[in-house]
Amino acid sequence: MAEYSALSLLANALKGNKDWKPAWRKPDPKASYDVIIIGGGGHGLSTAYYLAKEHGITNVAVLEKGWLGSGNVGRNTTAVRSNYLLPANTRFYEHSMKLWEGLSHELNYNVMFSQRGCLNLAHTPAQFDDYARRGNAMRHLGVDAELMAPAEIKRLIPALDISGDARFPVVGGLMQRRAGTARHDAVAWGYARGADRRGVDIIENCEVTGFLRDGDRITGVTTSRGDIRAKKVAVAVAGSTGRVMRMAGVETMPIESHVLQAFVTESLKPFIDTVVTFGMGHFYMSQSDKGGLVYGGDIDGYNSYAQRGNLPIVDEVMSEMLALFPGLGRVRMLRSWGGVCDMSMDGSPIITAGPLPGMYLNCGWCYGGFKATPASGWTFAWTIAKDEPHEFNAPFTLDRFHRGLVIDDKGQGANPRLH
Amino acid sequence: MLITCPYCGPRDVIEFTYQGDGNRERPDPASQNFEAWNAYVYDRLNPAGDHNELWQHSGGCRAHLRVVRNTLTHEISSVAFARGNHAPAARRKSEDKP
Amino acid sequence: MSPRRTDTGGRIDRLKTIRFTFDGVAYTGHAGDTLASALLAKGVTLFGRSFKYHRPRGLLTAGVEEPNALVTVLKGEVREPNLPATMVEIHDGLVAVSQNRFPSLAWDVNAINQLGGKVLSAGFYYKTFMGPVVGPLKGTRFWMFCEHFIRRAAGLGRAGSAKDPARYERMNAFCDVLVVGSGPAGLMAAKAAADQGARVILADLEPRFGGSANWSGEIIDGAPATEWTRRIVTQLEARDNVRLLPRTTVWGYYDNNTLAALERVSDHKEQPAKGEPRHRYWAIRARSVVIAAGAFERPLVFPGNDRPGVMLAHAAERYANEFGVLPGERIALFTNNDSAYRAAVALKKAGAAVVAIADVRSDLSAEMRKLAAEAEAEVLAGYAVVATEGGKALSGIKVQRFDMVTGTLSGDARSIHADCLLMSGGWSPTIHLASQAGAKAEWSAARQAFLPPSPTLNSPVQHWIGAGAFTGSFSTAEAIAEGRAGGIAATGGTAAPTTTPTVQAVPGNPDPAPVFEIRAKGKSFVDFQHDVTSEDVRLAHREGFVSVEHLKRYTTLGMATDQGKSSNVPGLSIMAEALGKPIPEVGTTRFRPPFAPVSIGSLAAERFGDLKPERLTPMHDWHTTNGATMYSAGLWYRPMIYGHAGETVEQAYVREARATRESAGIVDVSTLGKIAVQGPDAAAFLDRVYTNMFSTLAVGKARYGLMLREDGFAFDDGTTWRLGEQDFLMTTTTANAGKVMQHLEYFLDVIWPELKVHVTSVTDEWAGAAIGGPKAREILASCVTGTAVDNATLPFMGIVHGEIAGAPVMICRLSFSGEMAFEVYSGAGHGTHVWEALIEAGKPFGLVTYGLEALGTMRIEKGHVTGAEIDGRTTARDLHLDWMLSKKKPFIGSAMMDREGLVASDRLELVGLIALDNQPLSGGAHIVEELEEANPHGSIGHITACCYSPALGKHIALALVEGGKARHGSRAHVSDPLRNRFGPVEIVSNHFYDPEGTRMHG
Amino acid sequence: MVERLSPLEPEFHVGSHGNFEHGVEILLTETRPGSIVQLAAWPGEEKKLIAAIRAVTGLALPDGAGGGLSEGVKAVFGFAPGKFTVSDEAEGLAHAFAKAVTPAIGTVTDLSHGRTAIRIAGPKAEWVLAKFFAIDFALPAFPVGAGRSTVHHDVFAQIQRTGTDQFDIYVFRSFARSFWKALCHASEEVGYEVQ
Repeated sequence: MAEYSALSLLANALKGNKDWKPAWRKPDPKASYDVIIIGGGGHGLSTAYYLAKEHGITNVAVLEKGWLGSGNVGRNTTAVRSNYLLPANTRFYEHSMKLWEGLSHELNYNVMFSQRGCLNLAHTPAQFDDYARRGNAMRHLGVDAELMAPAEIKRLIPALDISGDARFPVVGGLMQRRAGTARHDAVAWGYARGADRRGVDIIENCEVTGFLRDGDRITGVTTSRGDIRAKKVAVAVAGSTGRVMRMAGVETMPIESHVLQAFVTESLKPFIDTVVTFGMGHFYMSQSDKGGLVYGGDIDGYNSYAQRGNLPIVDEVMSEMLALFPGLGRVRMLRSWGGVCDMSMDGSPIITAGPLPGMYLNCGWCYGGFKATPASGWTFAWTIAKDEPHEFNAPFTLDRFHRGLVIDDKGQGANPRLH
Repeated sequence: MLITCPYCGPRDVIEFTYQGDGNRERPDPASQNFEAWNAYVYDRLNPAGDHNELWQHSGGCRAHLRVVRNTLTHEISSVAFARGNHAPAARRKSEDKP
Repeated sequence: MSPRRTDTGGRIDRLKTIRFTFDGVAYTGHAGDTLASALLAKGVTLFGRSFKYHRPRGLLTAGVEEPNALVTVLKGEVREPNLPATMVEIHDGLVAVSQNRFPSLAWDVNAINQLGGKVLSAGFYYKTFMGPVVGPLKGTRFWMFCEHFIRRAAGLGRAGSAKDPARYERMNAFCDVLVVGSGPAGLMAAKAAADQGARVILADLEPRFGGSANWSGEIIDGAPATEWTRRIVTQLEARDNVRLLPRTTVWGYYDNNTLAALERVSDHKEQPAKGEPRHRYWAIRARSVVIAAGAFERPLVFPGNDRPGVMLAHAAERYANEFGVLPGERIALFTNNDSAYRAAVALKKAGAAVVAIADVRSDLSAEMRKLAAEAEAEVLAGYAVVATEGGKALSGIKVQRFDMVTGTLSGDARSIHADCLLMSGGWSPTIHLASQAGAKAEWSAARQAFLPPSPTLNSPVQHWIGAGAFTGSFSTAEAIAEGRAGGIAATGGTAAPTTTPTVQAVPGNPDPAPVFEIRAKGKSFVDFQHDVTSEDVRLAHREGFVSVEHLKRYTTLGMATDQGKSSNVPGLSIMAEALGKPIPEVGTTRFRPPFAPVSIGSLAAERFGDLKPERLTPMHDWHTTNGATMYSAGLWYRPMIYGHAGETVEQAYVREARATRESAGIVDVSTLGKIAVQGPDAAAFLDRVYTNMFSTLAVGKARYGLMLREDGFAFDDGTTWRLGEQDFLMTTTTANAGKVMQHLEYFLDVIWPELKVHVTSVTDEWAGAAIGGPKAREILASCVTGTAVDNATLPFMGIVHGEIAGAPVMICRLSFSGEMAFEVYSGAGHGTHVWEALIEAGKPFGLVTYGLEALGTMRIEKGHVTGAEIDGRTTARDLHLDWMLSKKKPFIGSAMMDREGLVASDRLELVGLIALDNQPLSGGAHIVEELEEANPHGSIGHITACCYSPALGKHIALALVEGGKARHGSRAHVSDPLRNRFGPVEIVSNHFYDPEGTRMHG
Repeated sequence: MVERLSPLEPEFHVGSHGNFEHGVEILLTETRPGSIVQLAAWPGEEKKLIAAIRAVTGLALPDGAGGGLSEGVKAVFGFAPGKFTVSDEAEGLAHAFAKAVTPAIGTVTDLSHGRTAIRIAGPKAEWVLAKFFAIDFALPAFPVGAGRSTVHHDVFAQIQRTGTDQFDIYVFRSFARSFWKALCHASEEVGYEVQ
């Protein structure tokens, strides 16, 4: 398959764009594979890609029940950052950041990763100290972070209200300059094309309906397109983890499924360059290359598999948006959508072998899964290939909850709606 | 979304606080059964379909309610005071199929 | 200039002239005009530029679905970008400008993008800009370099940064029946439901009720449709069970029939009335909804279909009949269905020459041929338009023989001179709200359109019923009948047989020919705003982006501000043809809120500029008038310092803390959470809630308590006072007051319903003042009446009742500062009175008021914990509070607190730090064993709170450090690379000051 | 007796405001009852508590959730299962209930200082309140005398309808000024008078 480049674009344009080939094949499923990955989202596709690339395992199928990338990789607010408080998270997300930095090249697919920075605003001195704690934690792990004063912030984001008479004035911020955004759909397509080029079968419209087992051991899956056997079955279906695990007989999980809404405005001329977050509520925003302001806030806060939210969060998010950017009162919200998130009991993910023999599990991403896409696939592929975790995902076990080894960045305890 | 509080009548979801999975059983306070405690604190049924759950009418009468709500459609099929200790109307486990 | 105002007709008020400007040019229009109709009447044909190629664009529509004619409206510094000119009602002084062009609308340099042609096809971004493998612009850098320019070229209008001075409001409404759309169907539905006695809301996004009746030219009940409409509206206006909402877009259908609507209250006025909002956001809880939202006409896809002067047929009919504006003098039509013939007749009547009607169908009914004759138009049956001519306005079209079965063109192209081309590709019902409500659209092969499925009136989550064109019933007679039936059904009633109004309408078959695209040379647009062409759709197909969602995401089809209202079905049909599948197998995308873009100001509504209420203590005004700098703590405001002139914050708090330790200080503690815990089982309940015992507490005494969460981590702390056998007053931290209240209510309601205990928030009932220091007791003694305050009457943790300056008070002797201290509680209404009396009494003793900074300083000196240490990740043991963990009883968290992760040896524990370099420490700094400034690493913990300690004369801090206690007496380093602060510290006990507590025990 | 300070004081501007040229359609005032008491019965003891309320205040509560009545200077309404708010112009109501409501019946909590009572009256009272609260203020849904517990963002409110066009709103004292300002702001559109 042809490499993408400016030259190939030109050559194809001269031929009326008639010679472009599908970005990935549409094969029928084979009877068996070395590895089956359930879930054709960002994490499933990146896992397949790294299995092939890093571990030479190419007899792999990715099974997607609908269209590829239809899960949260296609419905998020595109932010990429590694500015966490707790070391286990920071190390993992920083690994992801490093993979992002070379991703477009590696995939020969422009995922439009743009390191435009991520700024967390602080509104009280105590909160500023909290961010200092987090930024210092990052710096002690070799991750970039800096504190910014209001005047500097105003220069960076002129539309931001930093006046002292604001209800929650801006007293400073924590900036990670290497953070940024990426074109979410392109990430799924780029990994799909990359995996496909290495021989992975990507099978869309193939819904897993059950697991094949030999005693305790998982030996394959039943699907809407027939039974498929595999030595290893990996589950990467964040949002639907509860449903899929129940098919394998695992009744309960330390996860709740919640709706997260996101929004985009009509297209505008450049308004903000960085990703910015509000400290006195839950609001984050960036601007897409097309010009839409892309933003979101908290989850709706109740179990849901319906990709539809309700009004209270819509109102809350917009109110917080205007508290920071009072010039946006006459800008208009164009679209809203809802994604289903695995909310784990400590706000951190699970990437592990098990819980059944022959099974591997990747879930619990809360609403942080998009930025994790490269590292999630990379560490999951490692775990599948070697049957042991890499040091980056070693803390993200399933049994950490029962053992009290929680990784609770927000300090909210076993209350998923608060993570 | 509207929840019909048995005392206050139908009210907007904005008045309520979600208190999660209503299937969990708190072990006897003196119990040292860690398995049971862990299950109570951390494990969730998280069904796609009818879900027994607890809500507090925190912006109203402040009563806790046992609600059966479908997580696929958001349809609410029953609401009762938690204090009445009504048995959940939805199944605890998938094998309890009627 | 060929478009012009007709001499008569239209719903505008020709006696009222309105002056406005567009791109700096002054124009006039009439009351009732939109910006689009007023400009069109003045001959303007160029309204905007497309997103990608910056192609010149004119009006495509007359309504909310307009993709081309987007403008920015200016009100002083305040900008409102991306408004369809078709939705802007003109008023005197209106200032509108075009957008996404430089230097002007007529001459736009970015139109050069058109030369990029096929290179800039769908998805081209993904295939390039990856950059060189080496060098300064490798990888991400190269993309960011290019992106910088791409971002500047992209975007439509510009947002302002000046605060919008307008007012926005929310309205909560309840009704039995909400009717969406006020065309004949909606009007009948509203009337029928109102006649049943139901509470009805009728909303329409246009300023005029009536929908198609405003321009159809039909006769209803013997009167012109407009007259009939006015009659019904007048009847509805007279009823007190009906609320009419013109200019109101119902944009969201949420669970349980909660609908969101945006009313544009005063946009059409030069100035809003006093207190009048610009927009009102209606949250409507309706028992049932009648959706009578009508249908959108579809464009046809053919080369040059985007040239200014090419317009939808019904839009032209609207401009002529509703606004008295002719969009051209020599008008041609291109259609695949009958509805365009009515437009031809209407335009002829209004004074235009209709030069030709090209119809893809070769067999036309006699009725249509008759209508064409009436319009004096040449009929070109079995023809298609294959090109348009002209620059920024249409000058002519080319037609060719067309076989609609094979899609092939034949014969020579013929040129026709025309300044306006009307197209009609059939109609798509406005199913958006039904789709939001979860209903899956159904494809009708006859209508060539997605129709809403059968009404779901029995669904408990969404109760709606459809009527009129929304259901695919495109005739007014059907709309009236369905509207009436729907209105009655929505109230739960059954329709009594009655005569429905008669309708005289132009005949027509509602079913179009299944032709969406004419494949000929040249760019044929599917999505006008985003410049998505039919070739882009086919390219997406070639590259495997065949799912409808992939098509949308890869080409951006339907992602523009018009949300694909007119491009959705044509786009699908082209993909379906490429796939060789019928349209319904390709699918339709699910519509999500909002139906049309909605102002963010309206969504924030009354919270715009007032995000959160302010919570004030009873003594708030005293503090602000007596020099306090206030600090926002959650929703509360608390004094931070009472600074003297010229003092720094540190000087002020050091002075306040020192004076307190030397004589006495007083601080407002009213914000502490206070919960009345009452009932026969109150003591037993508290034993379960706190880690330590409360049932053993004597009446008239207080005790410090600690709570854990169920998972065994520390939750909150505070003192609880036993005021009576069954009557406790619990205090919580300010930050956790609400959480603790919910925690207690949860356990009482859900876990232990058998306990007879009531909990009530009494935070606001009591004003609290903490007075501490060596002179505190003397001060109290000098002003308290009705009780003694000596050691015997008021021992440590004792409680007494008395009066200060005539106001009843309750005094508890407890200490946060470490000094001999008392908390004085009075009724909140007496708070300032008691506070002032205490200040007055303290004057001879050197009493100072102190704020949060001094409070924090003294607590750090004492090593007390607050939310900075109880941060949700620490345990009682981490904080050296394990002495409070009772072994005699289970309590919340007791079962989980000994798990391996909670007792691990490498956990962070509370310690004290002293700066050995005598430099200030800062919150959030980390602690390391080995200092390497250039490469900070090896953090063993962090500072949670710090201050200059006047008592010790040193910079000190509390910190959470690995190993904690075991490190007492050892040295480490503070490492704060964010603020370039590095230096040696000594790790000590967190109890810096008076560890034995001799001062507070007195 | 020491006079209580109103939390509304600096923002309480007597007179007509807003768009009042065509007449005021809203009257706003603070009722300043001497006593506001919360009574709560144990499950099964509600009838006895209602009897106690009648004995102490003379007010006969109707049955049903949210039922209540107001007569002159006294008012009572249910706001939660087994829970009632009673107010009186006179101080000392909590004391009066202390004997009547025995520990076997329920509890008495004095909130005389902790809640601020704001009265909104006039033909647009429903309109203005509907801007804040997501409850149905129409007379059939919210009859005279009845009480409702609800919330506007962070501000809890107990609302009693004390007339066809009149509502008494009990809010937490610390939020009262903020809420009052919002109420005045929302009333500008129809013209209001502070009395």
